[in-house]
Amino acid sequence: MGGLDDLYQQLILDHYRSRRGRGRIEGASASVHENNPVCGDECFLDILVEDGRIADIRADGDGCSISQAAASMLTEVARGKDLDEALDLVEHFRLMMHGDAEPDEDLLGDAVALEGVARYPVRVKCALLSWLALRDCIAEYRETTAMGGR
Amino acid sequence: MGGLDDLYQQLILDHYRSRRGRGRIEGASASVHENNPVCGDECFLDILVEDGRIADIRADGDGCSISQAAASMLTEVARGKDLDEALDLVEHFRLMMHGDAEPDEDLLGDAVALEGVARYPVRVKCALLSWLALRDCIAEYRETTAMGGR
Amino acid sequence: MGTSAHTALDARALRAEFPILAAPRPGGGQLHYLDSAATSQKPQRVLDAMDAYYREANANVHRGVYELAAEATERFEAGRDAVARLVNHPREATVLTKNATEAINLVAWAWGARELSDGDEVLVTMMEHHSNTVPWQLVAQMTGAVVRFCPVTPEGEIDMDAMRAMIGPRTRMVAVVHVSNTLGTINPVREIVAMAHEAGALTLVDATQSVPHMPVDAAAIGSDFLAFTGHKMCGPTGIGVLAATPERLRAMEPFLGGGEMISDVTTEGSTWNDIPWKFEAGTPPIAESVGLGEAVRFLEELGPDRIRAHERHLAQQMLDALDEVPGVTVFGPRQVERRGAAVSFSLDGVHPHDIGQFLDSKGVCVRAGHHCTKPLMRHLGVQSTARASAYLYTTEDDILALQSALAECRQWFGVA
Amino acid sequence: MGTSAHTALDARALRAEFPILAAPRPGGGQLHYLDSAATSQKPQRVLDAMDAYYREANANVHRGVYELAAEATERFEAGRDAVARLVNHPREATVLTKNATEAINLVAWAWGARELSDGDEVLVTMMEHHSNTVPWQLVAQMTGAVVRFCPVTPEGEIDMDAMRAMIGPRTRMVAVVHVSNTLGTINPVREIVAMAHEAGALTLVDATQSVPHMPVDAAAIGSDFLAFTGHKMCGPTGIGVLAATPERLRAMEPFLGGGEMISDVTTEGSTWNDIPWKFEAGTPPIAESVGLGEAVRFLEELGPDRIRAHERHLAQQMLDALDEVPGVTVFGPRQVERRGAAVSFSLDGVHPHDIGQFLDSKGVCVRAGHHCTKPLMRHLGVQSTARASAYLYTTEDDILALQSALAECRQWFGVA
Ligand SMILES: Cc1ncc(COP(=O)(O)O)c(C=O)c1O
Ligand SMILES: Cc1ncc(COP(=O)(O)O)c(C=O)c1O
Repeated sequence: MGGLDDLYQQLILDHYRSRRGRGRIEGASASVHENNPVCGDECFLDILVEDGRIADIRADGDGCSISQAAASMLTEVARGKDLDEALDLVEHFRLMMHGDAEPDEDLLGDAVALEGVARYPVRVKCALLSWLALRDCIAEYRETTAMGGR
Repeated sequence: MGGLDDLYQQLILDHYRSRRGRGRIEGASASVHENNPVCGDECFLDILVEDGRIADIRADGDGCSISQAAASMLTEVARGKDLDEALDLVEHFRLMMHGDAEPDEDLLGDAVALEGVARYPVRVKCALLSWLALRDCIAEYRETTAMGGR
Repeated sequence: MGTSAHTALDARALRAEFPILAAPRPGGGQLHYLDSAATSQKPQRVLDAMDAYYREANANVHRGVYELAAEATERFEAGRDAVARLVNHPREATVLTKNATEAINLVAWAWGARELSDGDEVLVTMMEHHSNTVPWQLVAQMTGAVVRFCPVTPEGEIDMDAMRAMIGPRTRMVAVVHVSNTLGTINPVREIVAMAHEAGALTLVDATQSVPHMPVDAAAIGSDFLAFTGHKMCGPTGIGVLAATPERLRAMEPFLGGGEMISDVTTEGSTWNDIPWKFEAGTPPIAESVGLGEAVRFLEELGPDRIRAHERHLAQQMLDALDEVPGVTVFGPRQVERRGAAVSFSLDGVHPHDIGQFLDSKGVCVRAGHHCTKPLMRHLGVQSTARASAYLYTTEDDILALQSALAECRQWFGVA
Repeated sequence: MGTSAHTALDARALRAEFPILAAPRPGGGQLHYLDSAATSQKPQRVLDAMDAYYREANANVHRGVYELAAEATERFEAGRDAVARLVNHPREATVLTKNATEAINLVAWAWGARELSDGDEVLVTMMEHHSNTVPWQLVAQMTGAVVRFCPVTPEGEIDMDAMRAMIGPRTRMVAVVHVSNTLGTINPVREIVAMAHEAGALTLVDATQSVPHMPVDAAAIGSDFLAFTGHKMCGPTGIGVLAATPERLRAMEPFLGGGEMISDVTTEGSTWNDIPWKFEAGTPPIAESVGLGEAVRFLEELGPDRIRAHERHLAQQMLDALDEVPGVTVFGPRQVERRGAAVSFSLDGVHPHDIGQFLDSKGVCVRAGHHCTKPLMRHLGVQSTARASAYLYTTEDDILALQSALAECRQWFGVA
């Protein structure tokens, strides 16, 4: 079954079955809603920013094992990071998904397990959904605070 | 050269080189202007109707040997016919051009020489241009006279 | 009758004519292609016909006096003849487009953008493919017209009472899918067309999922427009069909402008060619028409009624097989008389994407997603489904492979 | 330099790669195909690439999770990559259409129908193909805009002084052909684009007759839109290309609505996919993109500059050969630096149709007619011309055959 084991590593199935960081944040600093046009999956991402750091991050919405596990892993690894670190993290993950970077386990935590997804172009979108949502969420946060928002 | 001789019968080249019934009719009973979208060739057809017969018919405009010869032959054979006879003539010619009728030499006169054109679909339009113009011309004549026109 | 007609179609033998199905898979075993609602596989003879065209007769059509061009034109127009004959429609009112989507957009733009005005209504159903929804939305946005959606019953059929109630004096167009690509439902299009015409509305039937699978008689349906696509009926990509009434086509302004569709062009303005060419701007899909013509002859030889009987049989097998897998929910009609052989389903605890991925590892190809029917997905309360769809070359083996792969899938994802 | 680059392209040897040129004609002798401006012949490798796609990887693209669908998507998108690379343009702004005509209509409808208003001007030239005239006329008719025609000099070139004078504050779009399909003229599109941009107008370059025949660098030309077609560049029918600036594409509303081009569809309205897919509604020309990609690789291996050098050489031969036939008048530029190898001509006393027909009997295929440039025909004071056009596989033999057939033609029609 080779390929399949490679894609669905045990860690992924674990995160899928017991998701971390699921839900919404009341009074979030920023929120975005993204959807995957391929399958209709949705992702709601909320962050709470305190002292320039991601004090809390939660992802909601349904999706396939890859997108759910990716969201779960994201919340684990992004929590506590300052905003620029978080953006670097997303960028590194994005490059890995496009096969343009060797995965850095220290940086990615459990999310290294998603490396195998890069070989499945259609699933790359699933893995990226929540991660790119974080990028947009940070951009939104910066925009609203720059404009003197909440 | 087979096919070519068949298409360009001597009679056709004769009519092409010395066209009969060429020009316009001053005070025509009806006139139409048609063009062949394939090559841009134009045909101006005028008829003079007297006592329900085609007293005069002239065709003008430039075109290829087939369209010019067909117009020349048409003016010869249509002159003197009553309008219904002329329509029958056109219909017979049309059917011959589509390979749906055996040519009737008594009816068609020199125009039987155009039989070979039926095997060249693109040229069929050339041969038909002036003949279908006569059909439209008669229709126009009948319409204007029915409306109390000239 | 179903059975005798069915047994006459030997799908297993037919597979030999389809190179992609006849070839062994890289990993061994055969390909269980259950995604024909997305696109069909192609028999060798269709590929050969296109190849022969390019090798023997390639030239641009319609305007050339040389013999090669005449031969190209003849082969191209013969494709139109074949497809017109298949759906019992006049050839001069059979327009070749690039796909079904363009065919529908042609109507939306050439008719709708010019004829619709503020408050006019276009009625579609909740089970339309995006290709029969979005063009109307775009045109509505420009004209002030309104797109209304007729609901679908819990059984996955058009709610005919609602349809009747929604067709009113402002209804200008009723555009419905003949067979749903997601639910498989066969809709009563003759009845709908009659209702719409009575109210003075035009009608468009999206026959993309019916023409490949069953006898479709455009004259009997009686709609003003009928659209379908080549690649789902054993033909190539790059070609679709709009069969419209000749009067309507003659009355309509053109859509795309360019070579071929004109009678005369001057700096002051232009006049149009006869139908159907008036609606075929630019170099048409020549080789594609040749391929589609050959596909039509293939379907005619098999017999659309026999294809339908075969698929009705397969639909029953599919429903039965899926019922045996715990946790499976099937969407759409249960009676095979009322449905085609495209069957959408979900599996508790496993996302459709994961189903599709797992099944693929077993050589079973199914589609996972919204199937370009997002309004329907919302209506069903799901984001996506898995869909298995059969065609004339589908065998019982394919369905058994689907069934056993689904059972394994549950185990793999820990829901068994 | 011309010569050494020229001699490096061995057209005679290349013919072996084109089945239709390699095969002996039914009557014996070889085919002298001089109608490549209408459509090109196809090398075997292009046919093989499409065949292989259908036999090995056929599936619908973009949405499938199974491997076959991923493979189909990869081969399809690789076609886009190739064609984008050929014209030095970003792939995400390279839209695949059904032909050049649709590409131009896309701009006319998606941009023009929405952005033009009463009194706005679209400037084209008197030598445009109908595909770059009629779409603007259609859109002008709906919006109240005006289509103006820049005159052509007696030498068959765009009158640049007139162009300069005609570009004004009301000019919203300047749409010009890069190489004329009738006159062969190579137009100074960089200069025209710069002039138009300076006046705040958008620009569209119809590169249908340049991309197949010479190096074309979309970035260097700098136009907002560049359109061309697959079947004239050794590719299949059923595919065309619109290369536009990414910003412009992002800003534009979509054209055709349907599957693939959406991000979300609700009963209230829809949102669009990323470019380029936002402009590709419905199942795209998949096999056609695969074929076009292979055609591009073929052209790249030969080298667009070497193709151009070869054709410049052929154009000179053609002009010289035609000059030797009494009664021949050639239209368009005399200097081969300023023209491609499509040469229109007339022959005193013989109608172009008759020329075409006679030449065909000698195995020489030329086009006769208005070449979809009726305004230009009127401007030249003719109804039609004969046109001989060369490509990479054209040899001196073809031109000699043309010349001697023309001499015989005069005799046959009694004008010698
Ligand atoms: C200059 C020019 N523009 C546009 C076209 C239209 O190309 P297509 O028919 O492939 O759309 C052609 C060819 O017919 C052409 O020569
Ligand atoms: C019901 C229905 N309508 C329209 C379409 C659009 O067909 P195409 O993508 O060939 O334009 C499809 C297929 O995708 C379909 O299933």
